[in-house]
Amino acid sequence: MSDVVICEHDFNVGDEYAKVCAAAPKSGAVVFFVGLVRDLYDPQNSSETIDFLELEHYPGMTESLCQEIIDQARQRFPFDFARVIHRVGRIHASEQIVMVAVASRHRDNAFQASQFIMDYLKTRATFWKKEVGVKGQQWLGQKDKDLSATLRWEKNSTERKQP
Amino acid sequence: MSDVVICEHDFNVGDEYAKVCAAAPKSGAVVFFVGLVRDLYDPQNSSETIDFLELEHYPGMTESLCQEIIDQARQRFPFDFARVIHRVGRIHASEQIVMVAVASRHRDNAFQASQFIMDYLKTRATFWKKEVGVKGQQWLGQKDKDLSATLRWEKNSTERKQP
Amino acid sequence: MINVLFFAHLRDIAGINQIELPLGKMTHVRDLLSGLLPYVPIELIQALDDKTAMVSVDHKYAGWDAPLTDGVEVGILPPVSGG
Amino acid sequence: MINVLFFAHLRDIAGINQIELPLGKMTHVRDLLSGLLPYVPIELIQALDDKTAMVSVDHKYAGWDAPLTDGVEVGILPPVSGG
Repeated sequence: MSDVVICEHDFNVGDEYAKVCAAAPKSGAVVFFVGLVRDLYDPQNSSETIDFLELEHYPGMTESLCQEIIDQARQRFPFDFARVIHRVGRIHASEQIVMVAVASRHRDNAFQASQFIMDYLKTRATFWKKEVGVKGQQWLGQKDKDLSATLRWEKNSTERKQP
Repeated sequence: MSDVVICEHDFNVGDEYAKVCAAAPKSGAVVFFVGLVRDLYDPQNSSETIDFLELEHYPGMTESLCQEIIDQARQRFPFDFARVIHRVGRIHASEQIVMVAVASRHRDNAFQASQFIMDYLKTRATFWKKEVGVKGQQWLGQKDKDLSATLRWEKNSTERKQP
Repeated sequence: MINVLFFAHLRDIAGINQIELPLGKMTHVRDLLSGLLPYVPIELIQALDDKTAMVSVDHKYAGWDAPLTDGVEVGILPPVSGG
Repeated sequence: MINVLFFAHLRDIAGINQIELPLGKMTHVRDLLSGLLPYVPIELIQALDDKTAMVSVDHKYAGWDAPLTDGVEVGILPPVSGG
């Protein structure tokens, strides 16, 4: 089973969970993150609704970046198995867009690695979102919030994550 | 739907995910944590395998503690919906034992709240584990690692979680 | 009456799940250390003395100094190990 | 030849998905700013000048100072917004 899937079709979280458990039979902790399309234009204080997102990516480069992110996460927070699914194409409001799953011996690494992967997916992987709805269409830029989420992993690379 | 379920029977992650999404239609981020029974005696450097855990709890007190933990998490990291399932009774190696799911507008709160809930479940909620296997049976004590995971939420209550 | 419940490891030592006792002259949770003496093995009292055990009154964590009143339910709780 | 691919917002401005160009005298990625000029609207060159755009060479992020060699694939990438 491939660790990275970029696809147009939707995915089933129950099926994916079963695959992750099968791939990591010694794991005691599984963390799943699923991102869904919110129905409002970005910024989220907008009250106008979108119909769908158009997700574009750079085939070949995206897959290798995702694999690189998984490998970096594994070095920092050793785990048994990780899987990333990212949809592309047309994705309607409230549909699933991305999934990150990590299975590890203990829960801390599964939580840390899944956050690390999500933060870098947002800021490194070559995906681009266009919102389409009543207000017309607009390409989304990178969010400062996502950039700073990524930077925190680079500042203190050895410390344990603190509240 | 109740936020807290203490039960003997197993749960289905796919079904639970669907319930959480239905309960939180405005959420853009869902985090699931599932804990599974590892097959080695604690401490995990033991090489002898267990057959099953016997999970006991304090009915009434456990449910209200779990709800209290969810409420505290919600105050610290506002989210749309959270659900905790914890099994009791006999649970065999590699079976599911606990699930924490949190749905929120943005991913950071879902990650933080689910970790907060898990850390406090481990150190506050009135569950007790007994390992049964080739080596006989032993009640598990609290782990220092879990205590310190909880304490980090109490030291810096306002700071953002840092790597 | 007060209702005292024992859990896990400490229930194994007590040899009983629970016991109902008249409140009598007991005013604080710690008075149970002597109040339970006629009904449980001395090993339980020793185990409670080492301070790792926790206590609840009516489903809320309480200290050994908490007041004991008629009708309450007291839980005698080893360190928890769920999750 | 080098193959230049445009994505998202910058593809919309370029009006084309990709273009194949002879390497010619170009030695660094930044030489594409002038090399592309005959084939894309001036607005694209302006958009690339503002430094928020990123560039890849053969599927790896690269700087505008990276060397340009025959046969490579260059990606012209707006700030990413996946996840």
